[in-house]
Amino acid sequence: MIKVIRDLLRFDGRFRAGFIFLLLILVMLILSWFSPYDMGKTFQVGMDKPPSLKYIFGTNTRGQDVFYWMTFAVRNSLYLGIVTAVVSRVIAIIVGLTAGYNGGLIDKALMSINDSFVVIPVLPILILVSFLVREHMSITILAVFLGIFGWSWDARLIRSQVLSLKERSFTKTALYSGTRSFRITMTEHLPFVLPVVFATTINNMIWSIGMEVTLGVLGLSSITTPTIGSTIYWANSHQALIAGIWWWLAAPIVVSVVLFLGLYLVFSSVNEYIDPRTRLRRMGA
Amino acid sequence: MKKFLLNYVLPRIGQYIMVIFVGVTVTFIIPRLSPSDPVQAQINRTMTSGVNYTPDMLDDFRASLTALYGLEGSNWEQYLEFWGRLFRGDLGRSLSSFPTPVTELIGRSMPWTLGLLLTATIISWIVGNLLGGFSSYYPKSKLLGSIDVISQAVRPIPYYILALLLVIFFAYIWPIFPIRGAYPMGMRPSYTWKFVTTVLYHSVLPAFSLIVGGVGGWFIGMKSLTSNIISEDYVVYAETAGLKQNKILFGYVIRNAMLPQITGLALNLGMIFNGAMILEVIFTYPGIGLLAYQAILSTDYTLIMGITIFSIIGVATAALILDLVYPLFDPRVRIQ
Amino acid sequence: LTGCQKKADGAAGGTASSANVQMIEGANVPRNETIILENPGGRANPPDYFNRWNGWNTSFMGGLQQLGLDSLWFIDPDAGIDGVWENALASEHPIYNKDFTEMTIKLREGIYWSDGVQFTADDLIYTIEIQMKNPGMDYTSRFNAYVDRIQKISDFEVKIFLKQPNSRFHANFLVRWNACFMMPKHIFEKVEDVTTYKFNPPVTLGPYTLKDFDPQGNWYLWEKRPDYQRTTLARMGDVGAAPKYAMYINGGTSDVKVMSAQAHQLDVIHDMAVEGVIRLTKANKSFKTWFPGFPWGHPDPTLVACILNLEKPGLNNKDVRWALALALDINRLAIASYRGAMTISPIPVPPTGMYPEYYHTPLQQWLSDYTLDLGDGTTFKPYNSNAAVEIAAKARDDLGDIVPTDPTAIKRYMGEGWWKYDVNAAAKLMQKAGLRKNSRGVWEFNDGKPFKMVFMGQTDNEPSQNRAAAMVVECWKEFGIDITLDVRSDFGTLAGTGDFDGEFYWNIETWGGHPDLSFFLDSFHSNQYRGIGENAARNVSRWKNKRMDEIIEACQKLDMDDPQVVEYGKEWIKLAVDEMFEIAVCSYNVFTVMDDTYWTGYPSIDDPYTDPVPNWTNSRYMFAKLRSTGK
Amino acid sequence: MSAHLLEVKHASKVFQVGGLINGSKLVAVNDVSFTIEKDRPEIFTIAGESGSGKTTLTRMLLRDLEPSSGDVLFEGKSVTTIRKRADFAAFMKTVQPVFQNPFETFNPLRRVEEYLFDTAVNFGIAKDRKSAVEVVDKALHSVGLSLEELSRRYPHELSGGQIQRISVARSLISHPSLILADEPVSMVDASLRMAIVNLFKKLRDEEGVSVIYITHDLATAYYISNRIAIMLRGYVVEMGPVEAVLGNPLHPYTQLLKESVPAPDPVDKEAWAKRIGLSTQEVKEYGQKGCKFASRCPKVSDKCREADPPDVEAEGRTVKCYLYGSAS
Amino acid sequence: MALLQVENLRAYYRTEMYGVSRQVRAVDDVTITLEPNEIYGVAGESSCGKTTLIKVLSGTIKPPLRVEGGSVKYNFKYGDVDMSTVTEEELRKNIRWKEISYVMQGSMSVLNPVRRVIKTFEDIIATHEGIKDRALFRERIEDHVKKLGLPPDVLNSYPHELSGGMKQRVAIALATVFKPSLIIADEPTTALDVVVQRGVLQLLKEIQSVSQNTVLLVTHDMAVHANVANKVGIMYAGRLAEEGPTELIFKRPEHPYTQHLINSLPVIGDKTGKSSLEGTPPNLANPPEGCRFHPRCPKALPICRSEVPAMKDFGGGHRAACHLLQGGRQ
Ligand SMILES: Nc1ncnc2c1ncn2[C@@H]1O[C@H](COP(=O)(O)OP(=O)(O)OP(=O)(O)O)[C@@H](O)[C@H]1O
Ligand SMILES: Nc1ncnc2c1ncn2[C@@H]1O[C@H](COP(=O)(O)OP(=O)(O)OP(=O)(O)O)[C@@H](O)[C@H]1O
Ligand SMILES: [Mg+2]
Ligand SMILES: [Mg+2]
Repeated sequence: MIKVIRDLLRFDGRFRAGFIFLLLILVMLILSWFSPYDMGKTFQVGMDKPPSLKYIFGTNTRGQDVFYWMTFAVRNSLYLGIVTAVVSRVIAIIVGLTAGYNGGLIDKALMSINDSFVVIPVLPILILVSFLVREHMSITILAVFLGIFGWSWDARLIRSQVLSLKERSFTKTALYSGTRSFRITMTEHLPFVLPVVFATTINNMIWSIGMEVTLGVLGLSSITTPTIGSTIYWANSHQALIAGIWWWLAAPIVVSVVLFLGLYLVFSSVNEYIDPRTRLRRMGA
Repeated sequence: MKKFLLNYVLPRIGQYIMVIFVGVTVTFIIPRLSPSDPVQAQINRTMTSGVNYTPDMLDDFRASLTALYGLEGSNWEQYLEFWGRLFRGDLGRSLSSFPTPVTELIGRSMPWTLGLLLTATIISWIVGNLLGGFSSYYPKSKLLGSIDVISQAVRPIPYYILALLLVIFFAYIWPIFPIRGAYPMGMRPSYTWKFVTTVLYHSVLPAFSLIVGGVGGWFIGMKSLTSNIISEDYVVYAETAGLKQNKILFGYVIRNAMLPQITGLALNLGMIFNGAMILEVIFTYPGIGLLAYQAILSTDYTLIMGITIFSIIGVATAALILDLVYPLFDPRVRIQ
Repeated sequence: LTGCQKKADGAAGGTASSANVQMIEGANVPRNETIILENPGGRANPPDYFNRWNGWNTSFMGGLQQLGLDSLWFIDPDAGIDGVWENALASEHPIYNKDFTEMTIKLREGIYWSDGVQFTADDLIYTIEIQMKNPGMDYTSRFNAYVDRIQKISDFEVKIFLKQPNSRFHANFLVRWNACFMMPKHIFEKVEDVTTYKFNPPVTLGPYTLKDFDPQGNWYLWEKRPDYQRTTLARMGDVGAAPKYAMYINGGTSDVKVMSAQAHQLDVIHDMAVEGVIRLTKANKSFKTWFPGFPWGHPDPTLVACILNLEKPGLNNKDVRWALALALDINRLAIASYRGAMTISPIPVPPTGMYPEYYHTPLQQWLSDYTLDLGDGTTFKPYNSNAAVEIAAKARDDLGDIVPTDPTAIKRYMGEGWWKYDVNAAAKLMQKAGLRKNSRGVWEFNDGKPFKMVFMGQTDNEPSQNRAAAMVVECWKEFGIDITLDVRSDFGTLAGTGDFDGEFYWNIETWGGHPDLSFFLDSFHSNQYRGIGENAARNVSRWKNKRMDEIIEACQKLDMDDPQVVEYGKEWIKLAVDEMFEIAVCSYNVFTVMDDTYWTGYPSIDDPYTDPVPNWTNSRYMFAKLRSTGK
Repeated sequence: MSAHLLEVKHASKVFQVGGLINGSKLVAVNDVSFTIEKDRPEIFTIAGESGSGKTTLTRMLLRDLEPSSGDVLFEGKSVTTIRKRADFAAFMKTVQPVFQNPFETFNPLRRVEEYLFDTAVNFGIAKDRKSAVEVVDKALHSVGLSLEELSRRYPHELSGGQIQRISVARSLISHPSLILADEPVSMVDASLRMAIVNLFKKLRDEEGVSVIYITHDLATAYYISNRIAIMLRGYVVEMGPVEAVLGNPLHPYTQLLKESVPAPDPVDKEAWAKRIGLSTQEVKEYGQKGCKFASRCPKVSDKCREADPPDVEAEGRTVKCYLYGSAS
Repeated sequence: MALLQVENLRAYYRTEMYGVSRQVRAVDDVTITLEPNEIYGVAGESSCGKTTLIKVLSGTIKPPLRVEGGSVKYNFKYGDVDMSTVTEEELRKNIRWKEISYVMQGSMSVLNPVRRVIKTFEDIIATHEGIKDRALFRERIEDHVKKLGLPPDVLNSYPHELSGGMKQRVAIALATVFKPSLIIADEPTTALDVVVQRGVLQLLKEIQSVSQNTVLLVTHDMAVHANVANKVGIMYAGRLAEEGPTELIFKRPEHPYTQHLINSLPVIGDKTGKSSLEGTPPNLANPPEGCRFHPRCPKALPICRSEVPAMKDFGGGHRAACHLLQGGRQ
């Protein structure tokens, strides 16, 4: 692991850039625990101060230090993205691998469920659900909900990969080595599927964070919790752009771009690194 | 042919029905779990429009609204009734715009959404796929390399901000496009050339925002798909045979990576129904998204449900049609 | 953003026609003969439904009620052109018999429908009777509850016999922001089902007729009637000089509204966050507001308050409610929600229109003397008569010189005093009420039961109010209340049935220009009390009080104009403050911005002839005063 | 217990092929029967043209595919009735495959030795990984390798010949009585081919393991096997001792096949260079009535086109042709 | 005049990934000459560099492959071409397919799976000549495939509808549409059964004898060379071990490796034990010093370990590189 990172840092400019980006985000994340301000409170600092050395991202109309607010926002949004990604990945992997490997009725049943999830539009359902859970709508609940709705497409991808993997000889070798099907999927197929899983993780995170933003813009997420969505909600409700407080909206842009560009650069170079094909090429097979 | 019907078409249609059944049922159940009751919502709406009621009058009002909305009877009865109406193509009446049928509201907004979003989605699909194909075919190109990074950088920008920035830049600071709407306030839709061009002009900015925001996703999908294909024998062979790069790129590389992207496109149509919300709100575009937004703000369940069901049926049908014509696209698709 | 606005002016404004007259693109009406107003209803759905008499109609704010319909009387939230209570279709105020069981209405002659048919008593009678007959219409239940029979005395005189005494029955025809409008009998009587009838195109009684509208519901274009002299507005001024056309449009998001206004494509913005107003008034002198500067907005005769559910444990105790009031920092609340541009009120009537004169000022002394027993043997005078001045000082920090320093100006614009922010006194009251702070610093009942609150704010077009709600939650959380903010669009629905703890909203509305409180007070009578689960109409706090019932009943026996009404009103206010059934905060400030570029003569605090808020029916009076700038 | 180790009884496999719309049936394996005796270990070669159903047949033997009709009995029990995992494990313990492409046999992302240990542990040959070392090493020794030189190696770090031998070693761990090797040498070089083929020979002679050897390389088939079956379009057209069948082929297809084997000697190229017609209608031929070779057969007669020829015993073998036996 | 002269060609794969650099010496110091109108067979074990050699000869050099030294010179009808200086454009326009065509290893998968076969023909012809008249074009292609004994309806098929042998023959048909001077066939018959292999090779041979061009045939199947090639080159680990007319190679193999190859070939009717060569082919990233065959050579001398043997000529075009050999006809 450390060797991989070292190699990539040394030899891959994209990875280096991405790594630095993620490091910045990590620093922000960590700073959130050392924030001098309580983000539940307003008017802690002067209003509408443009970015300066003292206030890197300026201050907002609510009298909050936008930088520190963003440290929390990143933390929460990232948490949302990661939980969603993990939940949906776990479901996608299990469903994809099971359906692909077992085939037959199991496959049919799982794919029907899968397809239902594919066609159900998430936003209206999410909004109805947010009416339902009311003040209990926390980031975790939202994340789990999005996770439950966000796996179907990836499961399909994984399944189609497994369908072809299962025809390859090494699967049969494993089978005739007496390996149980669960282990076959885990040890033989999972490594091939992981690059797909990784590649779609970013999509999934962008999607879930974007959903939260949409809910936030509509005011339906928990707006007292700092997230990228609630940042936009508050900036919007204070007409930040019109009022010329551009840094209030620039902050979430900068942070999301840095975060996702970092993830993209790192993931894509790690993916290249671990992708069986490149890995084989590198090892010279 | 008969085999094809029996082994492929019928099960696929069965699955289609199943999917719609599940989707519609979910859509029926969820609002009914909600604490907010549509009759109460309407009463509230009426009260805020300045009419003073006593609670007794409200009880009366309530009874008459319940009857009007068809909310009498047990949930089970309503559910059956709901299906009955659905089969007649009736999605009920909007609660906030009573007594207008939901289908009428959807029908009025749908052409706009379809026109704008379908076009923009298809354009961003085409552009994203082309760029993605190009970028894995010419991995050395600096230009494509930066497009790669830029497209990925734009992707996470919350759409709301992206669209707002575009409006501010291109309609306010440098006012070359209108600020909002699908056509100017005061103009009446008609089938004239002038109206059509006006509508096109008005759609440039929203479409552009969608395209800018949407290209990245297709780009990355295509890039990863084609990166497998460029090392396939038939591509190497075509190169060896001296085919022009364009020919190889389009006829060999992109063409073979197209299928999953086509499926993706079909499923993405769902976005047309819900992802458009922010867009239409910002641009005051008279489509389904704005309708849904209003439905949400006024807790108009029948309308929300109607839009959801419409979306489910729309996407499921798109996917069904696609699956049925799939064999025509790709000669390799077979059944076991 | 400044500096670029010049370019914006021409580009999107419209195209010049050959006669060098700016035409509104598409609409084909000259820009300088048209006033463009925001329809706060947004996109109308369905747009072609002009039957205002059904509860579900949502498209009436696109000019229909402002310009197309008319009723018997108007009451102005402000001073009015010709007094507060104006006779519109009626020629005199209502004439009641002694015991308020009969009401006689005399109608004005010479008023015509836009199709040339004269308005007569038949229309009035028809309007009442058809609604009584058709359940589900706006006034069905109210007319059925009171109207016994109607007697047509002449073509222009009607007598209504009531089932029970009601000194405020005329309120049904007294337009505050709307009322029961007259229906054209000659149109509706030909219709089979009046409840589903669209009334498209509407035959109007008001000064304008519908010229065109957007099938997508985004705009309505009204044209002045050539026979505007035959409408009630003609009396009020030179309607001939009024805009020939009025276009009500869906304004879009706040940002878009500001941008369109700067491009002079929108003459009257209904409301937005205060920042938009600051932006516009700074950018261009042509933008006018109700107050000439800070605090800009027009204070609606509506009171915004922290409404509490008195059925909930803890909240059913008046000491807790008082504690919550004292735990609110009005300074921060004002800055957070309106950047200080708030018109505060410690008492549950709005500090607007004529009300300060009737109630706020006379009660100052009483407020200052008001004393609370803190339960530990000490007492506390909660009133801070200097609150508005303090807020103004805070606002100056942020906004600078535009905030007045003169105490009289402040008093006129922002109200006077409010409750002290004193968490110690508040804590004592909590203890008095049987609560204690636990180890986490959170209030709980002495028996260990948690004291939790969910406080609702609203999502939709009122950002300022939600900003305030968030601040309320912040203050109370600081005080140690276990509270969460729940922002939702269906909060009203939940509050109606009592499924809530607290909300930041308005439930007290008054006539504005007239001191009579019956407009909201009647609904606080215990015979209208409803428990949790039932619809409580206006009294969502579910406050019951014997003395209050007596006051209400006494008022009902008085004529609306009887001076005694004000005295009862004061008594009620004292009772309400003592009980602190809800925490009154401020008036509902509507940040209406009016553009002087094409039209002038908008109402303002200096010429408060009507309410500028463009969705109010009263805003028709603007049309009697608006004049072209000649541009 | 039956004396037959393996008994294939009229096994057939039908596939649905072609486009969705105009698909057709394809009989990939058509009524194939043969047996392998328990106490007489042998190398049984299946050869024939590409696509004649050889792989399909082995897949049925491995229970990877279910026969459309007919049956495959292993030690007297039908393999299709194996349902329980334990039964399947017992079956796999005695029947093991060796695959064609050495680089596909093992997951490129896993170490090769893992498979050997897995096999040893899963089939209960060794209790755990530690005690499996000995078993694995022994198996590797029998193919001329050692655990030492293989440990921690990935497939791509080994040569094709090595992997193929490891693949054989893996199949030996569970002490099978039958090894199914589908073109085990087609991907390895001429010089390594002999090494693997010799290994099979050794297994049969020293360990008593029977091998079903599928190949296009008739020379090695002749070299090591006892019996051979020639397949054509799903049918076994000729089957018998390898010396008989290849030494003196009776079926016209076998004759063509033998004649087409290029002699590694540039002197007599004439026979090989004789122009032959190639079938162009592969898929269609599956559906055609009668003998599948009829369209190309130099000795074709009318009845060949009408009905399948019967299996005839002639000159110590079975041949599916009207030219021989009583049918002629 | 020779069609192709390759002198001391060295082509290496240089890879640099995450700090690990490797140099695979896939073609090392190879000198061969191809005459017009001959079939030159290249034999050798898997990964000894056969395909790499072909890549260089056909000018399809892509990183990580790099030509490190030596020269490749053609002498086409239309002019002389030095592959080290030729431009990509010229290659594409005048040489690819018009002068050199290529039947790739694993031609089974060279056809675009989503296009009908005719389309691939169309693509190639359109690139090099342009298609003016569609009907004429179709006629021409049909003619062409008919001549090769293929039914014209293969043109309307999708690749997956064709059998392996058929695809291989389509690949040959594709390679011969322009009657190029050199046809390079890389393992054209692997994975085919012997009957089909025979048919395919016969076809190739026939095309050669009709159009009198040169065929470079790569396969590790010695028996195929015996029957098809005029001249055979034996490669071992990136180097040419021996080269000569087919008869001589089979009758009198000089190099111990060639000897082993020829002797271990089984023959039908012969059941006597054949031995196999011990050891495995060397890793070209790190080839043995001296003669690359020495670790497996039964007759290795000490000198073999340190010195690269020189090519020795035995007359009649027969050459071999081995320290044991003296050169000249023994
Ligand atoms: N799963 C399948 N679905 C449809 N057809 C199949 C399937 N598997 C094999 N076939 C067809 O069955 C026929 C026999 O195939 P099989 O692989 O058994 O032949 P083979 O003798 O092993 O050929 P080769 O020598 O090329 O390996 C072929 O035409 C093949 O296309
Ligand atoms: N792209 C590449 N990068 C690095 N090394 C490579 C690459 N391609 C081939 N090689 C190495 O070059 C050597 C020669 O490969 P080449 O393909 O020329 O062999 P070959 O003789 O054609 O083998 P085969 O008979 O398997 O086709 C091999 O060791 C191979 O691993
Ligand atoms: Mg096979
Ligand atoms: Mg090769």
